[in-house]
Parts: sequence; C-alpha cells; structure tokens
Amino acid sequence: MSVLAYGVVAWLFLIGLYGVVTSRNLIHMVVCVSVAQSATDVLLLEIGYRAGGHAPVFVSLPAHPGPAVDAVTQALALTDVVVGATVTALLLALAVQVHKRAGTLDPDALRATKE
Amino acid sequence: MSDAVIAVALVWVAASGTAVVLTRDPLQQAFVAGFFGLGLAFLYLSMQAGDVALSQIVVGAIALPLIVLLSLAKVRKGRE
Amino acid sequence: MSRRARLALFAVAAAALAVTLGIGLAGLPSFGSQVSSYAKLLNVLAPRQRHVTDVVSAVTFDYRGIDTLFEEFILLGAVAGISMLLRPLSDEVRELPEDKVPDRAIPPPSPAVWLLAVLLSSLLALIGLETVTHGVLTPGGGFQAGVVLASAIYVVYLGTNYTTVERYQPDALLEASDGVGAFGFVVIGLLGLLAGDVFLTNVVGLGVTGNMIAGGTIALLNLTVGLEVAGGFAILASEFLDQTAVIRTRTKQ
Amino acid sequence: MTGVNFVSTSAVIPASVVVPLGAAALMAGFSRFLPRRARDLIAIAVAVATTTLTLILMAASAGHPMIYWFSGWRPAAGMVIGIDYAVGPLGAGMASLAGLLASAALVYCLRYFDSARGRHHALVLIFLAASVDFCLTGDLFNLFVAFELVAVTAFALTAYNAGHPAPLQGAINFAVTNSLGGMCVLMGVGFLYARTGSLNLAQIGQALAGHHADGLIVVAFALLAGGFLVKAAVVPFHFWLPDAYGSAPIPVCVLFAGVMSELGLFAVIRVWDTVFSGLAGDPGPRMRAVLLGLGILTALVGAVMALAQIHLKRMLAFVTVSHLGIYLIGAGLLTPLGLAGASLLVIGDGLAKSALFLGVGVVQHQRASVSETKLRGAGRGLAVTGVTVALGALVLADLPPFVSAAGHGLLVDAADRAGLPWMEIVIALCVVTSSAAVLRAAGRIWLGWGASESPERDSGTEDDPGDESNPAGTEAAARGPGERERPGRRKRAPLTMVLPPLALLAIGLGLGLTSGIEEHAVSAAAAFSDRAAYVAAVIGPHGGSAAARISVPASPPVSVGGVLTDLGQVLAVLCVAAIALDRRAARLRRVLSAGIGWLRRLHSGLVGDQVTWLAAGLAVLAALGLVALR
Repeated sequence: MSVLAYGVVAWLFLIGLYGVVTSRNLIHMVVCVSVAQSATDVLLLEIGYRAGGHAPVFVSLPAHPGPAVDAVTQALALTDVVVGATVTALLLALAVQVHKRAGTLDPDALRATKE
Repeated sequence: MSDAVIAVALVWVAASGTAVVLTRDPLQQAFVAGFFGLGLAFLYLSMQAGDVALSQIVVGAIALPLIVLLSLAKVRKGRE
Repeated sequence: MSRRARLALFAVAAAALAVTLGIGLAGLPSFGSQVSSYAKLLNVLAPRQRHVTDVVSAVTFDYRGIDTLFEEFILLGAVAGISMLLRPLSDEVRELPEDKVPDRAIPPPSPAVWLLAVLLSSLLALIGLETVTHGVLTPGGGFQAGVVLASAIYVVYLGTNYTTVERYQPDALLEASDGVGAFGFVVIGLLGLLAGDVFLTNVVGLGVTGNMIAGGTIALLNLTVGLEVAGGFAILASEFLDQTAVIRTRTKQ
Repeated sequence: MTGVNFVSTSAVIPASVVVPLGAAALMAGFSRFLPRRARDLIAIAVAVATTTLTLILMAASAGHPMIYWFSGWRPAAGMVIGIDYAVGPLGAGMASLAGLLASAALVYCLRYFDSARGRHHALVLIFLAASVDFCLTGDLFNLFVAFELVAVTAFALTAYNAGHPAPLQGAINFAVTNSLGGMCVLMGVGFLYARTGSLNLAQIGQALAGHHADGLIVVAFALLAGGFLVKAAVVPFHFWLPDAYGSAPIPVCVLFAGVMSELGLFAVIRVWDTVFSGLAGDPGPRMRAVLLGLGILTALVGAVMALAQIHLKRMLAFVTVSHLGIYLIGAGLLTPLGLAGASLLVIGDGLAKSALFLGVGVVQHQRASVSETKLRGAGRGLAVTGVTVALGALVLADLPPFVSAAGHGLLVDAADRAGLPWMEIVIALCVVTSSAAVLRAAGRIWLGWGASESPERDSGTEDDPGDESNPAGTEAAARGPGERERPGRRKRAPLTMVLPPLALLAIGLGLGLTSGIEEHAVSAAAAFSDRAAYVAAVIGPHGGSAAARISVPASPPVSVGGVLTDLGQVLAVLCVAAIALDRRAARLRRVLSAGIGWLRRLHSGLVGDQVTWLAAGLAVLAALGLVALR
C-alpha cells in the first residue's frame, strides 16, 4: 500500500513535468502544471493519514472513536490548493495575452526572448 | 476496508492524471481535468481530509473549469 | 536545443528524478502508520483551548494564523495581478456585443433560463453562507464558501446576456469586498496587539464548544476570508469574461 | 547566556509585515476612489515606513536574536506549537534592503505606471511584505508561503507591459520554472515534517542534529535547496532570469535585481545552517565544495553571457546572475567571515545594480531603445545618467570607498583562511568581465566610441518600445492610457527618474564610509550561522545546549593590500572595456563570440528547455547531496 500511495505522488509529479516539457499548447501546459501541483497535496495528506483514523472533527463521534488523522498536514494542503489555483489562474491570464500578441499558443514558437 | 477505498482512489487519480497530460487538445483536456479533480476530491475524502476535499471540489469543479473555458473561448475567438 | 535533444535529456533527467524521489519516499514511515506528536497534541488541545470541533480550521486560523494571512494575500495579489494583466491596453477598446451589430438585436435569454439562474444562485448563496458560518464546527470555512458565493454570481452571468451583466456588474463592490476582506483579517489580528498581547492572539470570547458562534477570532477570520475570496473569484471571472466578450483590438478606421 | 529569555513582544516585529499588507489591501480594494497622486504618495510613505521598521529591528537585534511568537503560542515542554519570527541582524538587514529598493522603485514609478490604476502599488507592497516575512520567519512552511507570495506578485509585475510579446514570454518562463521550484520546496517540507514531526526550523534542526543522513534527509535537502536555487537563479536553474529581468518594466527590475534572487540564496543558507549543518559525519567541508562549485559555474556563465549581450536590460540581467554566483561563493564558504562578505556585497551590489537599471530606464524613456548599437552616441543630452551608469559599473567592480569593496575584502580574506587563495582570481575574473560589459555599453552610448557592430548581432532586440510611460505630466486619458508620441530628442529627463539612482549610489558610499561596518557584518553573520544559539533562543533554555558566547572571528583591518587589489580590479575593468570598444580588436571579438556560440544557443528562451534543465539540475543536486551528506 505504501508503494502505491507514494508511487502515485512521484508518478503525478513526473507526468506533470513530462506534460510541461512536451506541450504544444500553453493552456495544455498550464493544466499540466496544476497536475504536478496536485502531487504535492497528495504527498502532504498521505504523510498525515493514520490507518483507521477518523477525521479531526470532534463532533458526534462514537464512544471509542480511536485515533484522529493529522490536522496540520490538512491545513498545509489547504494552503497548497489555494496557491495552486491562483498560480494556474495567473498563468492562464498570461497565456491569453500571449496568444493575443504572439498569435500562437505553441511554447516552442515563442521566440521573443531568444538569445 | 478504508485501505481498499484509498487504493481505488489512488488508481483513479493516477490514471486520470496521466489522461489529463496525454490529451493534447485543451478543450477535451478541460473535461478530463474535471474528472481528475473529482478523483482528487474522492482521494482526499477517503483519507479523512474533509476541508481539503471540499476546497478541491470547489476549485476543481467551479473556479478552474470556468477560467480554462473562458480562456479557450478568447483564444478560439481570436482565430477566426 | 531541438525537440529530440530536449526529450532525450528529459528522459534521463526524469529517470534520475524518479530514483531520487523513490529514495526519498522510501525513507517515509509506511503509509498510515503514524501521526506526529505535534498533530496528536493539537487534536487534543484545540477543542479544549479554542472550543472548536473542526481542528483544521483552528490550526489554519489560530495556531498557524500568520500562514493563512499570507495565503489570503497570495489570493489578493493574484487577483490584483490578473486584473492588471487583463486590463484593456492602449490599442484595445471596450465594445459591448450590440455595438458591433447595431441593426440586429441580440435575442433576450428565455425566461426559463433566467428563472433557473435566480433559483440556483440563491441556493448557492445559501450553501455558501452555511459553509462559512459552520466553518468552526464541520469541514468548510472561508475559502470554500467564498468560491461557492462567487459561483452564485457566475450563475447570474449564465442566466442573462452579457450586456445586462455589464450594466449591473458591481465592479466597485467586488473590489471593495476583496480589499475589505483582506484588511479585516489584518484588523482582527491587530485586536490581539491592542489587547496588549501579540499579533493574531485570540482575544475575543471563545463561546461554547459545539455551537456556531465559538472559537473567538476563528469564526470572525472565517467570515473575512469568505468575504475576500468571494470578491476575488468574482473579479477573476469578470476579468476573463471581459476579455472574451468585450475587449477587442481597436480596428484602424 | 543560558536562561536569558529572547522572546520579545515588541509590536515593531509584526508591524514590519502588517503595515505593508494592510496598506496593500486598502490600495487593492479602494484604488478607484483615490486620485493617482494620492495613491503614489501613500505607497511610497508605506514603503519608507516599512524600511524604517526593519532598520529598527536590525539595530535592536544586533546583540541577540528576538523571537516573536504569533497568536501567543509559545513552545510547551520543548515542543514548538505556533509560528515564530527569529529576527536577526542579517535577516533584518536584507529586509531593509528590500524596503529601500521598493521605495526607490515606487519613487521612479511616479512617471511610469499609469494605466494600472493603482494595482501595481498593491503588488509592490505585497512583494515587500513577503520579502520581509521571507527574511524573518523561523518556520519552514511559512518560508514556502513567503516564497510563493514573492513569486506570484513578481509574475504579475513582470508582465505589466501585457501589450508586448517579450515581457509576457519572460513572465511565463519565470512563472512555470518558479512554481515548479515551489513544488520542490513543498515536497522537501513534507519530507522533513514526516521525519521530525515539526515545521519549526530550530526544532527540525534539533531533531536532526547528531543523526546520520539517510536517503530521506538527503532528498529533502536536494528538493529544498533545488527549489530555493531556482529562485536564486544558480546555473542550471538560471535560464528564466534573463528572460524575466530583460523584459520587465524598469521599476520592477530594480526590485528583482536588488533583492529577489538574493532571497533564494538567503533561504538556502538559512536552511543549511539551521537544519542540516548539525548532521553527523561533519558534512560541512563536502557541502562547501558543492556550493562553491555551483557558485563559480554561475559567476562564469553570467559574466561571459553579459559580455556577449547588446540588449542593455539582458546584459544587466546576466550581470545579476554573475554576481549571484559570487554571493553563493561567499556564502558557500560556510564561515561567518564569508557570509559577512557576501552580505555586504549583496547590499553594495544590490544598490549598484538597481542604480544601473534605473539609469537604463532613463535612456529607454528618453531614446525609446535599449540596444547598445542603436544608441551609439545617443547619450549626449543625458550626462548625469551617463555618470551614474559608469559609476555603477565601477562600484560593481568593487571601487574602494563603496561598501562592495569592504564586502569583497572580507570575502577574499575568508577564502584565504579557508585555504582557497585562487578564489580571489576567479572572483576578479568574473567581476571584471561583467563590469567591463556595462562600461563598454556606457562608452559606446555616451562617448560614441567603437565601431557600429554588424546588424546580425542585433537579433532579439527589436526597438524595445519601452513602457507605457505617459508623456510627462499629462494624464492622456482621452487617447487611452499610455499613448506616447514618437519620442524624438526629448527635453531633459524628469528629476524623479534621474535622482533615485544617484541616491542609491550615495547610500552605498555612505555605508562604505561608516567605520566598523565589517565588524557589524561579521558579528551578524556569526549570530546567523550559530545553530546552537538559534535553537536555544527559539526553544528556550531546556531546549538547546548552553548558548556559548559566539566566537566572533577578528575581521581584518582594512589592509592596504585589499584597497590595492580593488583598485587593480577597477583598472582591469577599464582596460577590458577599452579593448572591447577598440576597432583594431574586432577580429579578437569575433573569435571570442564564436567560441561561446553554443552557450548562447543554450539560452533559447523556450520554457520546455528550461524545465528540462530544471529537472536535470535537481537530479544532479540530489547526487551531489548524496555525496556531501553521507
């Protein structure tokens, strides 16, 4: 189970990188960046998970609720989702303007900052 | 039992994440990304993270698809 | 470098990165085996010390409050940045859809769509308010509620055509709610200073665990964050909508 | 020293962050209702107030670190619960530099941004608050949040001129690589939290102290250092910097060149000193070799590429990369003396680079071009700016009375004490090459020397239309914001654009002349890198071991030899610049530029290449970490 859980994190991050490197459309690349971003959320929550643990919400719990899951990693993952959403929105705004000015969305065709 | 649910969610997330990257057309990718976001929310829920699952649903189902589709509409409009 | 060379280099780098991540992930405790003592302590302390049942919102707004303050300003900065990036530039003009086709009127949306929009947006507004006010009790809170409230405004966009939206769009109100929400977070933090303690101390009465008005500043901060996120995401949507529907490059008459 | 309570509740510490944030929130919310002049003045007042607050903190924390616990959560039984600010003189000094440059940028903005309706003020103030938080925080996740906040505001500010392709593509390269760097930092934070159960720098360091570094700790270091080195633009992560700085608007370049990338280096050294330096097996010397290698590589690549540029802003961007390499060499020596030299260099060079960018901004505003060859002999009416640019180039080459020379002296002495006498030659080589490039440009523009180069070297510098600066004074709302008439030979440049660079250089001179600047820097650096004292201060008496009196190494008196080497360096810059301009040496120049053709092609400006280099760099860094930490 650990191999599957942590393997998915590495897989998501690397497939996101692959998507960014081989992308032919800026909007496609931006969504690939958000895939890589979600890898970090999954890692944080997997670190905080406790087998058989219940959510850190202490209301209407059974008599012997057992251990609770880590609330700190959930707070970190919450911040990370917000950061991911805002960076994705900013990149999409940039992509829209690049298409308007450069006429193309293909990252390999963007030569304005060529050496 | 909960480990089985998490395993299913993990496989769903990994498969749909790969699908998001491999669909090159942004419009189709937007739909697969919605499916991927739903998978993430299901995974977070199965790992007892209610707050994060709710914010993933909210971001993945409302905020990002709307912005991606509006960007695509602007980009497509520019092409005619 | 050429695409082929880049792909080759990336393949090697990705393999090495996979090995690196593998080594790192192998060092982690096995999945679901342990929770840090810090988290166990907070799971015990938070309900007792802050009278809240959702420990995550206690950690987000009280124990690690300064993190969330900066997270809100990440959102504020991104919204300000996007509205700056998508502003009409010197060679662009704001042209409402009708002005392009003066002789042909744009067909008004059917009343059924408008009725559904009204129902849906009021429902979404209700859900948003419920999520923010119960932030201290159950999963939910400022950020999630803010986006739901913003979606209540999107649904109105979908229900009508863009000109009515453009005419009744409360731009100033949305920007004000974005700014006031963030500033409110800072002011509530200053309450701690005014009370002679440190910044972001929970000086407001803690109330009774289990009911809605509990957790002192945690509930208040939830409200301010909800206000800011609602305004922020509504501005985000209206900026992208403006770009798509209204802003056109100035045609050289 | 033990038992002394370092916890401080002075309101100045939160104020240094809350004042800019509160002002930014009000600016973003109510910019519609404020007239333009009021927005500018409020923003400048807030930036200056923040700078004074951080200067107060620097003075107050000179003796001992001030620990400020937010939300009132102090450590209980040795376990950290809340988030703290560990205010030290070095961090506060870096924050003051950020405040100073933000103020200079905002003053320069009076003439510049007009069509953004006050939103760029909010972005600059949030950038400033995030930089202050970055320098003062004692919590690893808060460091990541500050990293992202600096990055998000920087992406938006870089792409202000959304009407031209170059700034947009520079911003995309910048945004994609830095957000991937941020993900690496976050994964590193996750690994360390899983192993030590804490997010506080001091507690993690204490938990790791004495243990042997296993796979997880090495990969955590590689990810954290990799993410911060992406922001610090160290080779092979540096490709985004020339694209972003080369096309961003001038006031934004002032902020970035002076302080943003230095924050990345500051974070690497902060994380190394506090978290990883206590590992068993004394990883110090091997880690020094890794950091010095990266520093030398970055300094050389930056210097060579700067010489090959004719686009003024890209040239200054590569000068920034080269100097970042030199700061990494200084800090990478991992000794208080080296860190002190690096921090004085950061302050002195930061002021000089910002002055250079402001000078280039005046040229761009008056002559609407940044291509060195097009501007040949066009500097007639801008004498003051010419002096500023030439002086700035010489200050970068460590002209003696300025504070950079003091920093250079400390750094060279630290290298000698670390048994690396040849390091002085490497540094001199890079500094001379990069400053000579700037001086060559100044000579060509203001004195008209040098042949007009063949047009093929003119690629990629189509007449940079500069920025949407309004014709002086008039708010040309009727013609749409930012409309500019074709700029011919304009009248004198406005004072608000000419004075800030001179003020920055004057501050550098003033700092250089204050006696005892070296001692303060060395004691600040010693306090910064003393892990035991930091842990004792944060976790309290029963946490760390006794905070022994920090042994401040005696810093050398200003030796005559030091001044001579600095003067020698300046002379070398003049000679290289003269050779670069001399018609007879045209054949030599052609041979040299052919030699680095491969390096120039590597800087393709394509985001796909840059992300590939990022992945490759991470893997190499992990391998080096494995060697250094095991």
